[in-house]
Amino acid sequence: MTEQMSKGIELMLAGMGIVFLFLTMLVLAINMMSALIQRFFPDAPSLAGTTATRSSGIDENIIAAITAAVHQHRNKHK
Amino acid sequence: MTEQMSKGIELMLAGMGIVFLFLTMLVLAINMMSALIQRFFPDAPSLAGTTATRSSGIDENIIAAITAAVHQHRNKHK
Amino acid sequence: MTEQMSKGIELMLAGMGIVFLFLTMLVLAINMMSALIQRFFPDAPSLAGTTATRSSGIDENIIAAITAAVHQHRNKHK
Amino acid sequence: MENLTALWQSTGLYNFTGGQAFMMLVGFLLLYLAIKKGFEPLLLLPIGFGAILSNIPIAGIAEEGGLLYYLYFGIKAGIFPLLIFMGVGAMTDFGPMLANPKTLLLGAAAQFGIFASLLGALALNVVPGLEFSLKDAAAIGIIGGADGPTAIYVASKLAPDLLGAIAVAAYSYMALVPLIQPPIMRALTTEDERKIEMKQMRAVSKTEKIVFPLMLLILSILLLPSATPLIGMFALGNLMNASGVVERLSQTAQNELINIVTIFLGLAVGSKLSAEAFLQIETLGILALGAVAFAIGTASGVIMAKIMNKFSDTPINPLIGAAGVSAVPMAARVANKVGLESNPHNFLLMHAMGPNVAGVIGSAVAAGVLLSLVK
Amino acid sequence: MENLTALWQSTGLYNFTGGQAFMMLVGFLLLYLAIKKGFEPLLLLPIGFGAILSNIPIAGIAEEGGLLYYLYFGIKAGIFPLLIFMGVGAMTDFGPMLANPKTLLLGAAAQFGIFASLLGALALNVVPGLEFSLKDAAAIGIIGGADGPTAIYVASKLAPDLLGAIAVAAYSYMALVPLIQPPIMRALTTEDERKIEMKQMRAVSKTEKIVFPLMLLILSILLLPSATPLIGMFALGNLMNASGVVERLSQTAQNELINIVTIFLGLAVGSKLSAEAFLQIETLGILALGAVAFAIGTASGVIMAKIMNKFSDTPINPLIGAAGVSAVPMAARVANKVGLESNPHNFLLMHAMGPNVAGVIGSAVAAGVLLSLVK
Amino acid sequence: MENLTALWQSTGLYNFTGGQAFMMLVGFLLLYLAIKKGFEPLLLLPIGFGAILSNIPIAGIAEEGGLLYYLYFGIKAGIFPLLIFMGVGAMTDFGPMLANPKTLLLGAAAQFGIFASLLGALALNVVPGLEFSLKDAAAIGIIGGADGPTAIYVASKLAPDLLGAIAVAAYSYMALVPLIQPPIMRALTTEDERKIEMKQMRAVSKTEKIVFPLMLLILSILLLPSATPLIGMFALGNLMNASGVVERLSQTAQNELINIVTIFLGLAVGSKLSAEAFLQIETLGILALGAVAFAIGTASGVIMAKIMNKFSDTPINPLIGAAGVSAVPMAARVANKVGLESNPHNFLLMHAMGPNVAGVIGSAVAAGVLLSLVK
Ligand code: NA
Ligand code: NA
Ligand code: NA
Repeated sequence: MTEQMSKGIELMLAGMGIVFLFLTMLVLAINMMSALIQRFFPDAPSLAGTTATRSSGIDENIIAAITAAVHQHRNKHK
Repeated sequence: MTEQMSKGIELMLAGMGIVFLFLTMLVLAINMMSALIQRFFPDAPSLAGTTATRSSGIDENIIAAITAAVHQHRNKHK
Repeated sequence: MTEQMSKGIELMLAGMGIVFLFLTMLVLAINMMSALIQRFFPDAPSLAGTTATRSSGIDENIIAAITAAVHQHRNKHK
Repeated sequence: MENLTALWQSTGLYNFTGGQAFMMLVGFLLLYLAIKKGFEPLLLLPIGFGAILSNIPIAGIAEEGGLLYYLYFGIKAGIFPLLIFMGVGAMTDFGPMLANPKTLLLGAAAQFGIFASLLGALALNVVPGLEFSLKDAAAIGIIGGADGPTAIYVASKLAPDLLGAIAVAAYSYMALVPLIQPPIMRALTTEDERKIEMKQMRAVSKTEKIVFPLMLLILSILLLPSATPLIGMFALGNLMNASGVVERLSQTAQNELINIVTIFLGLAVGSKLSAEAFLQIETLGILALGAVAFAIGTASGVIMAKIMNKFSDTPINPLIGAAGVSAVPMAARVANKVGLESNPHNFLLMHAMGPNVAGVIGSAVAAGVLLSLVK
Repeated sequence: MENLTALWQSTGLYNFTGGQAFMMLVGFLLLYLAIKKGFEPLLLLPIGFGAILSNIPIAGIAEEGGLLYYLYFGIKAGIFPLLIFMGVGAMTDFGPMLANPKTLLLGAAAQFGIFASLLGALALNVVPGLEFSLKDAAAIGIIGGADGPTAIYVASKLAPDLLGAIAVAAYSYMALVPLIQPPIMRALTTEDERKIEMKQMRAVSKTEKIVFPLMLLILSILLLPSATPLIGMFALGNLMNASGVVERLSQTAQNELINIVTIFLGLAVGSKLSAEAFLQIETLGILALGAVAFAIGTASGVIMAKIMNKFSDTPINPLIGAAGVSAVPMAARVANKVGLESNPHNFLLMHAMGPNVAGVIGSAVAAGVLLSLVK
Repeated sequence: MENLTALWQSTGLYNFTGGQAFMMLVGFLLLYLAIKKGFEPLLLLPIGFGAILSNIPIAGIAEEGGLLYYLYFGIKAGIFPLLIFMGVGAMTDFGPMLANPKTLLLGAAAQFGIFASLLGALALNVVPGLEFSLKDAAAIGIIGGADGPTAIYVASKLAPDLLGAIAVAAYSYMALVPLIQPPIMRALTTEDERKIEMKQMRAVSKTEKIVFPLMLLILSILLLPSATPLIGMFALGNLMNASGVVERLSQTAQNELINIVTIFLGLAVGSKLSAEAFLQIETLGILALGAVAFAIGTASGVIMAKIMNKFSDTPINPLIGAAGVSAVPMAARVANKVGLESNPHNFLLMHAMGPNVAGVIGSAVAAGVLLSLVK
């Protein structure tokens, strides 16, 4: 095996090691953080999976109502 | 008093002098300008405190239509 | 006539020549392309004169009006 | 006391030169034209303001280390005009041109204004005190292309010293198109010609609109690589819009990006309106030749349209030839308006849009010729 | 094994210095103030983040070749603060000031905070270990201008090493205006004075709003060219908005362009929060003097308003004098709020907007004086 | 006559080299894939266009003084990929990942594709004519990260000559994820495993979303400073969005700024698709290794998920492991789709978003390792 190849394997071991170490520590940190926050700083939870902000917030009924209104308006003023 | 300090005081006198001179002249210039414009180029005044431009340009009928729609919608869904 | 002037005239001849050559070839190429596309890749034609995309169809003022109305609505109901 | 003297010596009043004062007046004149007269305000307002800022004594806003000095790099490197051209490409609809491709030839004919005024510039060298090199003449001629970014791109490469005057002339005459063109159009056409109604256009498919910018680019690569920076960026913008797959990029190119670059470009052009560069007899020559270029371009377009009308199987209203100068969309609107005067039911706008956008291509091609042949 | 040692030696843990760790804490503190306390988050969030990024060992994000190194060029060249000033100009409505121009003098008086803290900085040189040059003192004084871009612009020219501390102090105290000002305002006025109702404003025409930025620019050119980069870009933004003819440029200047530049400027300012530059006794001096500057500026504005009220034929509520420090629109809101406490029917907001925007002009003028006299 | 010869000698036809022609075809192929096949059009359209523009003879658009030459500086300095990463951070919702943090390990496992293809590149050196240095191999491996800005950032630092091929491979395979992944996913899982339903996620509070990017940044500072430019800008964008206090900056980072930078980045990447750099046997190797990297990454993710499912108290559907490669949000959608085939009531999308965004972090960490260990 060439020297380059053995360097590559070392790199792979170090690399995957760091990646797993990093993300494992992140898992632990998140668990700790979530526990702390849920106990000491609970706030109105937003549903997982909705973006933090930008919640369009527009009720679909409102959109329907407005679409209808504009439609009506445009027909009248054609 | 150090030389630096006396330079500082000179700077303060010159500085506040210029600031007042500048803004006083600006007051005079504005008064003159406003008088001239009100006499020779009077135009439909916009209320002080409203932004100069950004005239929404939205047909008022549309606004009325939509306002009505939203109103209606809100009443229905209260 | 100066040498510069004769250079200018040469430039004019070459220039107008290229411009016409280029645009004539473009005419031919367009005709060919349109014939080919209309025969082999016909698709739902969009009307000439409407922009390819952005065919939102909704008057931008109306959108602005709606945005304003919804915004107002949401602020009131916060 | 020392401070007071230092202050007085650092006022504008103490340091003004006549040239700077005059150029500031030019700047204020441009602002007046932009704001009160509505002359191409998107460009002339920043240009006028840039002219004022760059002529302030001591402040050095256009000198090394000043804001306008840095902004000018975007012109020197050709970045700003090319980005604007990309945005313009994204805003351009080639539909009307593709529906009636022979109107492209009107966009070719109208470029005669460019070369006629190039010759005119050389001819003016007989006037003592005037000395236009071939490069200068080419840069002046491009005013006749009636297209801002093309004029600025060419002038920045061939005659950066004349850039300020050329850009001002180009945008001013574009704003004056509704005054310059109609008399020429009326003089060269009969009432009957102006009444000609053109047949309704066929629909153009989305595929054609996607393929066209690529075809335009290929032709330009094969024939005239020197025009490919301009035509390439124009085609890129057009393809982004026509393809419909990168809508968010296309919108940004047409709006925020072109707006930001327009502010910077305008200020940077204004920074070239310095007294030394502008207060020359050459500037008068440039202004005169620019008007000539627009007039000749208009006339060539109309005459070409008359000739084509003779040989065409479908009728062509000669008025749409005037739109071949570019000045999009002003020139097309002028053709429409003059047509309506003779025939209130004759809407030429869409028919004039073909030669109008063809004029943009035509002047980019002419720019390529000048950039490759004038050394 | 070798790799593992190399890895360990390339961790942050191995390379940390105490100073870096401390500056990161400062960065996190700024983030906390921005997010939890709502202290000028638009600037303090990017500044805080920039402070953290630039103090990461090894990564070299603020060193040559790193992102923040490149972004800092926009401050060094003065480009970022001037573009922000243009955007602020486009957002500013001079209507209330034009309706009651004498309130401009309140914006003049409040600049006394600048020069008082300049003197204060020089006086602090008696403290062993502190050594502020005249340039340093001038840059510190400008914190009293209560205007972010002006402070950054002046500091980048006169004392780039102090830029980080100065910017942090300026934005922090602006956020603290609702805490700093009211006690001073109450101490210097009587209940009766705070109850004074001001007469309704006259309408201001569009023409006046268009002419004003040009007049402001002309005055600045004649009297104080060194202030024209700041005042000029401010006037340009204002003219773009007031003229109404370049709405799309004005909107971009007020939104996307200022947002992009704000992110870059904030990060770049943060990159100046390095341990060597910040962890000096000078920083404590700067923070102290900044507070003094705001307090003195507030007091000067209120006192000036009291004097003017004596001699004016129409009543002037002294509270609006406090708005002369700038800190737009926070200071005007504070004046309104303190006024409402004494008289629940007394809405001073619009009356305070005049001195408030006058304060921006006043501090730009003061900046011009400092830039031209302090060498 | 002389002019005509000069003109002919300045045509593209006269000057074309075979390599240039071939690379243009590559450019047109990329445009075709982007427009007709919908392959990552936001990047591949500008990259393809850039490839065409940079291979035009004579025009020199990618050479000193040309537009693409200037734009490339934004890549060389690392500015463009980092700004895009900031925008992506602002668009990323870590909610699903925070609700189920152990899925982060799936994002770790999938990075095995990076190192496997790194080894593959070194192994390919036995092929005569191929000579990949360790730096080259590392840059090629990062294709397996399935994240565009990370790949471009690493390649620009380690192997700028291979940048064009690497970027094209990365974006192409990302677009091919719906073709590459499903067979591997089906081969490695049983029907029963694919039917596993996961339990509904808990709600994640706003505070957790604000603290997370800071925690991520701190961890990266402590362990791996070389990854902090990437992770830092990502965390900044995420914090701007999650904090909710700088909404206008967050919106600009997610929209106009990322759009502008995407156009520039795409064109600049395209400018690295020159014949000399691309028409090498190395390119074939890169394309082959890229496919291998994606396949191995997918497999590692799925296998890791199977192992975790064995030891976890709540069920884990192994399909979501495939989303660990990143390729956000395509890979998560693929996991959802394959899951629906086996169980029409099993919506895995949200569960797959966790490993999906974890994959972005994982590949940034891997990038940091490569940047710090490969010299
Ligand atoms: Na033209
Ligand atoms: Na102030
Ligand atoms: Na990844």
